[in-house]
Amino acid sequence: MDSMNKLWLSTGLANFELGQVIMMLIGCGLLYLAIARNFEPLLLLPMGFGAILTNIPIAGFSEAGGFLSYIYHGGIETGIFPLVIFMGVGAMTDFGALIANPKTLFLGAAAQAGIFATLFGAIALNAVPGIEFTLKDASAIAIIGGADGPTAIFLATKLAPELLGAIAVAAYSYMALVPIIQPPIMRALTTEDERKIEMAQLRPVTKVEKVVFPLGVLLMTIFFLPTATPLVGMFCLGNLMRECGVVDRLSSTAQNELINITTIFLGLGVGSKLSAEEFLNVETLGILGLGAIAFSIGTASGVLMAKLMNKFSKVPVNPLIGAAGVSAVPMAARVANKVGLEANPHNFLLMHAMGPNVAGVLGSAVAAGILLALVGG
Amino acid sequence: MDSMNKLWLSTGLANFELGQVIMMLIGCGLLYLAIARNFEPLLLLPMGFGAILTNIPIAGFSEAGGFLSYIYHGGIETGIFPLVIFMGVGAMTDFGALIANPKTLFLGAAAQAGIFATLFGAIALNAVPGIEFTLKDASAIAIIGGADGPTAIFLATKLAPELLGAIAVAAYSYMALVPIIQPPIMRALTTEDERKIEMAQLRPVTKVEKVVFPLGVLLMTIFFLPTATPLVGMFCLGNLMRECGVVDRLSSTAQNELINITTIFLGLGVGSKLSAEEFLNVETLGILGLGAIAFSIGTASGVLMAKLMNKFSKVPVNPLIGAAGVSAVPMAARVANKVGLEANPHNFLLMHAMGPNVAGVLGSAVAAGILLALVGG
Amino acid sequence: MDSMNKLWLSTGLANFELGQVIMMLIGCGLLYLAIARNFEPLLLLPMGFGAILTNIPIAGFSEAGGFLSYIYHGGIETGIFPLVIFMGVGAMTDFGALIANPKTLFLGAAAQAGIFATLFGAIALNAVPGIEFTLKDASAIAIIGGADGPTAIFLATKLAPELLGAIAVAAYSYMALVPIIQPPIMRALTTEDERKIEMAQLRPVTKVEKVVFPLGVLLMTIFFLPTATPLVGMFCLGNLMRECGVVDRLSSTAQNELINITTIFLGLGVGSKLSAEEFLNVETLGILGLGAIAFSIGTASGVLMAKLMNKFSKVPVNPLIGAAGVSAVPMAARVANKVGLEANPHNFLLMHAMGPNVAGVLGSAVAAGILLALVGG
Amino acid sequence: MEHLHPLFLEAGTLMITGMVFVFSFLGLLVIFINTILAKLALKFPDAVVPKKSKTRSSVLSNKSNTSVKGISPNIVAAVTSAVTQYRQQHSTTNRTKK
Amino acid sequence: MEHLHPLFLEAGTLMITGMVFVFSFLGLLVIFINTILAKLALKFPDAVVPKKSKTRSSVLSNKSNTSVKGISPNIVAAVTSAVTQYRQQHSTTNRTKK
Amino acid sequence: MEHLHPLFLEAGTLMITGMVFVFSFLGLLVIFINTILAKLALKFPDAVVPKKSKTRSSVLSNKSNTSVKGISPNIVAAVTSAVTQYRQQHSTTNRTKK
Ligand code: NA
Ligand code: NA
Ligand code: NA
Repeated sequence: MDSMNKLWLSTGLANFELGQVIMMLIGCGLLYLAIARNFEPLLLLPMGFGAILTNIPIAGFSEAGGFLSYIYHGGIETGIFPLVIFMGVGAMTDFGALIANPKTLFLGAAAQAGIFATLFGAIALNAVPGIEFTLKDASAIAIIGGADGPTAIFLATKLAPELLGAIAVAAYSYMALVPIIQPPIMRALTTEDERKIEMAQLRPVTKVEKVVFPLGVLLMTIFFLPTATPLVGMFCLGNLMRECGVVDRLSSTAQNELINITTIFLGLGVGSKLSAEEFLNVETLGILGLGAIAFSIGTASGVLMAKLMNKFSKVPVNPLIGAAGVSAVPMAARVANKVGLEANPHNFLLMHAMGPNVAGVLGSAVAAGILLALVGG
Repeated sequence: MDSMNKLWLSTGLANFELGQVIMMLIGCGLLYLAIARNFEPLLLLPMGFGAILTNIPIAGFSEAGGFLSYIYHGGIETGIFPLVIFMGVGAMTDFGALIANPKTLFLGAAAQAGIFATLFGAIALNAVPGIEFTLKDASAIAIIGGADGPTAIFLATKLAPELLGAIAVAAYSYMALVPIIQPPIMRALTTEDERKIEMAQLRPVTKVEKVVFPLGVLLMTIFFLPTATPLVGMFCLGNLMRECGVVDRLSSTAQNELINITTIFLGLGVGSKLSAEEFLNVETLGILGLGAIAFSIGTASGVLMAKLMNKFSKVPVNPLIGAAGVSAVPMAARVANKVGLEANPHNFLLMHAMGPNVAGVLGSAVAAGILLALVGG
Repeated sequence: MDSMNKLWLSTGLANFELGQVIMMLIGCGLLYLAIARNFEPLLLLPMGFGAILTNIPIAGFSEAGGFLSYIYHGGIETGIFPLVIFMGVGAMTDFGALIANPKTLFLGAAAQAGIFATLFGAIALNAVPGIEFTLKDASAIAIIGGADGPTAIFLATKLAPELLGAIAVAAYSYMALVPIIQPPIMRALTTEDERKIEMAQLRPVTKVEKVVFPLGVLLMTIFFLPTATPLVGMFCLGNLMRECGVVDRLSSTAQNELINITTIFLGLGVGSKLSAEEFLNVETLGILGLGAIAFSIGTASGVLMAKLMNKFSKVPVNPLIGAAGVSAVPMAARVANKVGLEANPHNFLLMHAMGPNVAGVLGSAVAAGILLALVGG
Repeated sequence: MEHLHPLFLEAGTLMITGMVFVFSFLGLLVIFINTILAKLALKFPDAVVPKKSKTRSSVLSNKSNTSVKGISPNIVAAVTSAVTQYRQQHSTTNRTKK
Repeated sequence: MEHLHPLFLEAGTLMITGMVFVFSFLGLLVIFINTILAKLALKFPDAVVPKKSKTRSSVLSNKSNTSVKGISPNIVAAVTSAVTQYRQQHSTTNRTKK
Repeated sequence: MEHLHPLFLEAGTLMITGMVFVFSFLGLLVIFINTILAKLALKFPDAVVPKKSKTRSSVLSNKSNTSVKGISPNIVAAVTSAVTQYRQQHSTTNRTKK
């Protein structure tokens, strides 16, 4: 009898709190988005699963000695997992399109307006009762506009770890929603003729350029923004391994096994921050709203910047590729390509959009560095 | 001269203790079983090697700062390695046969009688002088009957870490011995006619069923047995990654590189617990004896359960597949197939035996959760 | 304004110290050697990159909480990374040539004279003002003569961690320079006729020999030199996994993904020890000089030993393969082959040189064990 | 032996509780499969074309739009041997490169 | 709302500083590409033979020294199918082996 | 220089002890190979059929039971090229998918 009672007291049914149930449903929602809707499944699947596990009563996944607490403290709080992922992303990134058409860097720069406008918006939200964002919180939220997962996780961990769950959910959800968020904005801000603009084929880029480029980026970051060097440095290391041609073993491992292993644990660890007390509040709603605004402003800024550049340059740029400047690699570039094809069935913008796309990755890493330098101290 | 003396004093020959020599011989024995006899070599080889290393005098592999101490404390004591392995096993497991013929779950349930009978037996062994098993010890020993390595290691680490070495040796040895232990029991408990029973081909299972199944299992575990969620949760995560079809990268890594890396270190770490003071005693003999009993009772229960089910069901079940309920995936299923072929050369039971086989994995994870809930507190 | 000032104060330009700039240039130099000159790129590329990162002002890569500090303290100070690499190297090593012609072990033994002569030389260098090497320092430096990266890193970490950067740079640089350092010495010490000596084809080696060999080596190390068992043990584990034929999954992972992952982090972590205060001093010059001497003496000793063996043996040995005894696998064996081909275009020494080559790996692991036993206490 | 009594009792209770629980739990799982999963299987049947053959034909159509039928076993043997050789070479390369 | 003022001011400054910095930084990168990288590209052009075809031909020459031209698409289809089959088999094996 | 004396002496002793030890150790290993391993090699010789060709033929027999002899180098070239192409495609796919 006693034993039956003890067993009953150790069931989940006898110990559930409402918040846990809701968070587990949210975890299930993330799984649904990942599996049925193909929303950034590589991260949202382990993240949703982590959200479920961390909210199981009694099991203590995120308490001292729990499996997820080891992952969170060992890999995420230390920044190791996002940096390793960023190295892998660097090893997957081909800067060829960017080097062939460097002015697309300005598109990637313009799209970061999404970040800084959101920062302002987050502070403005303090007017709403129940929301109190410090400048650190606001900066961590703003980076959602960077549309780059590891950057957002890295910065949130440093500036506002208690918001990490909500920020990661917002960042990856909106990255997955890019094909829905961006096209209307892109169409609204461009004329049919602009969308029809065909771009000249990109010049071939030499191996030496591709090898020196990551080193140049790193050097400039060291000179002007050392706080961005963890992110930019690991990204450039990955890219250098990819391009140098002498460590293909390492490059391949960084792009495959290492990033896969780290992704599983990063997702679980981030999911473990989806606890009721940290997620179920008005602030999360504010973060979700701000995230949508950030993506929209970033998209618009990129498109408008391209139109502005066309005013001053002889070689025209199709303004659609400006939208790819928010990063969300390679989804945003594909969206630009797709919207371009609608206007002109012979207009293949994919390669051209890869320039602002990868520029956006650098841009948001730089923006993260600025926020760390000015707010993180 | 002084230098020669110092060198002599730092040789193994000058420092050996008898216990260490014996344990190194046992380590060699494990290597022999792994290499020459193909006894679960993936784990027994690193485990035997770890047993040798940990018993080297002076080298201090398992002392503070020693290589094996980092592995043990970092990966095994924390439960990380067995859970990561269990995720990989989940990613390798196909629940199709189980979903197509769900009543085989009862066979997997019945075979867990091996666990609980052994628990009783372990307490009874306290009558033998020199043996003193607490209820925690007995529970950790009993799980050997689950015929599932990571589950046994996980539970032993939580309930009786000082018995981990002996329990792991017993669990993996008997899993390797399944083709020798099971057939006589299977033949003794069945008639020729029963062994000849052919089973209908399994219905195809849809993708949706396979995706929802691990989530359902997890949900039920959360509701009724949260203490089993570390094991069941990681297993279901692996299985979900396998079946959902959107994270094949992660699933493949979990099944290959990640599980391989972890297996090497898990084996070494478990081997490091094979020290003379913890292994060379009457209790180890007791554990080895109890392990054999556990496997036998589990096998018998599975077979008898199948015979019982045949009394109540129109669709007959070949009782041989009941023996696969002890898990020991996929060895026990192959044994059922082989014994079936002896009786009826057209009787291919392999697929049918996979149902109880994977049910046994769930069953012993559930049993481990019960023991943790009732004894672990 | 305040914000601009804060941003300026957080730039690298405002915070550079001369030492950091020099060390970053040295890091760039290592990258150049790795990429353009193909100098052991698998390690020198991440190491050079680590040297750059660790010297970035403000970024704090190697300070408490910095990315590289986690890697260094977690993986290198503990000895885990070099040992895991050594396991992988073991899994890549084929002892067939050595077992077929065991007397090449004496060539591998003779080449270790480079280590012990350098130890003496390092103490002698104390006469130079500004240099003060303890016996531990000298031992750590001497191991450069072993021409084996993981062994050098492992020993340096234990005996003289503040010299680790310089020692690793010297070890890997000279390993890459083997094709330049060795041939003149080899030609100077041999006659044309000696270089023309053709060697009989090696007998085939059975699987059982290859499986038992690593166990025999481990056993002898346990008996006579337990302090060498971390290195020798992990090496033998890797080799046993390779040869036993029952754990190919593990062997393949150890040779590929696991060693690749570890190499990236080992390189970064070793690079993080290239700080100005520890590298920019006369001692580093001393270490670089001693390294060159060590390689030269090792080469000469190997060649001379082969000539000595020819005086006593009927079956002649081409003295060129003695030079391969310094290890630097497989570069030194290729050099022996190449110099041999110059003298006699039909003289393929590669397989014969693999014997002393892998013997040299064992030899320097043994030497490291001796130094640990006599100096490390 | 007397002092074992309470432990024995506990072990016995554990044995019964445990087996009951395991059977109930896996029994519920049987019900879950027979109800929820069965309904899901009816509602979301798999697409008709099996995955494997789809993959193969798409690979083919990308390449040459020809039918695979009628290829002599000789050619398949050649192919298989070439692939095996390629693989072996590849893995050898991997091993020697350090 | 009054107490938000200083935070607002800070956020505004941050916004402007940030955007200026991002544009300057990426602008410098444009200059870097247009000057240094451009010079490097002229000085160290890629070898004429593109890498891909080099690899292929070297593989071929190692094997049989014959030309690849004139191979019927039928054979290529056979090969592709064989490779696909091989791969599938291989991955299946991988999965079942535990 | 006087104060170096004891260190020198230690280094010298170390040098001699070390070399003696290394030679003895590897010498013992020579004996180990010449005695124990040699005996083992006689007692457990390798199976006659070399591993490689066994693997290949088994792969073949699983597939088509035909002989590989007499395959024109042309076909092997086609195969090799197809495999190379396949590989390249495959690795490209891998890279672009993030
Ligand atoms: Na971005
Ligand atoms: Na079981
Ligand atoms: Na050596």
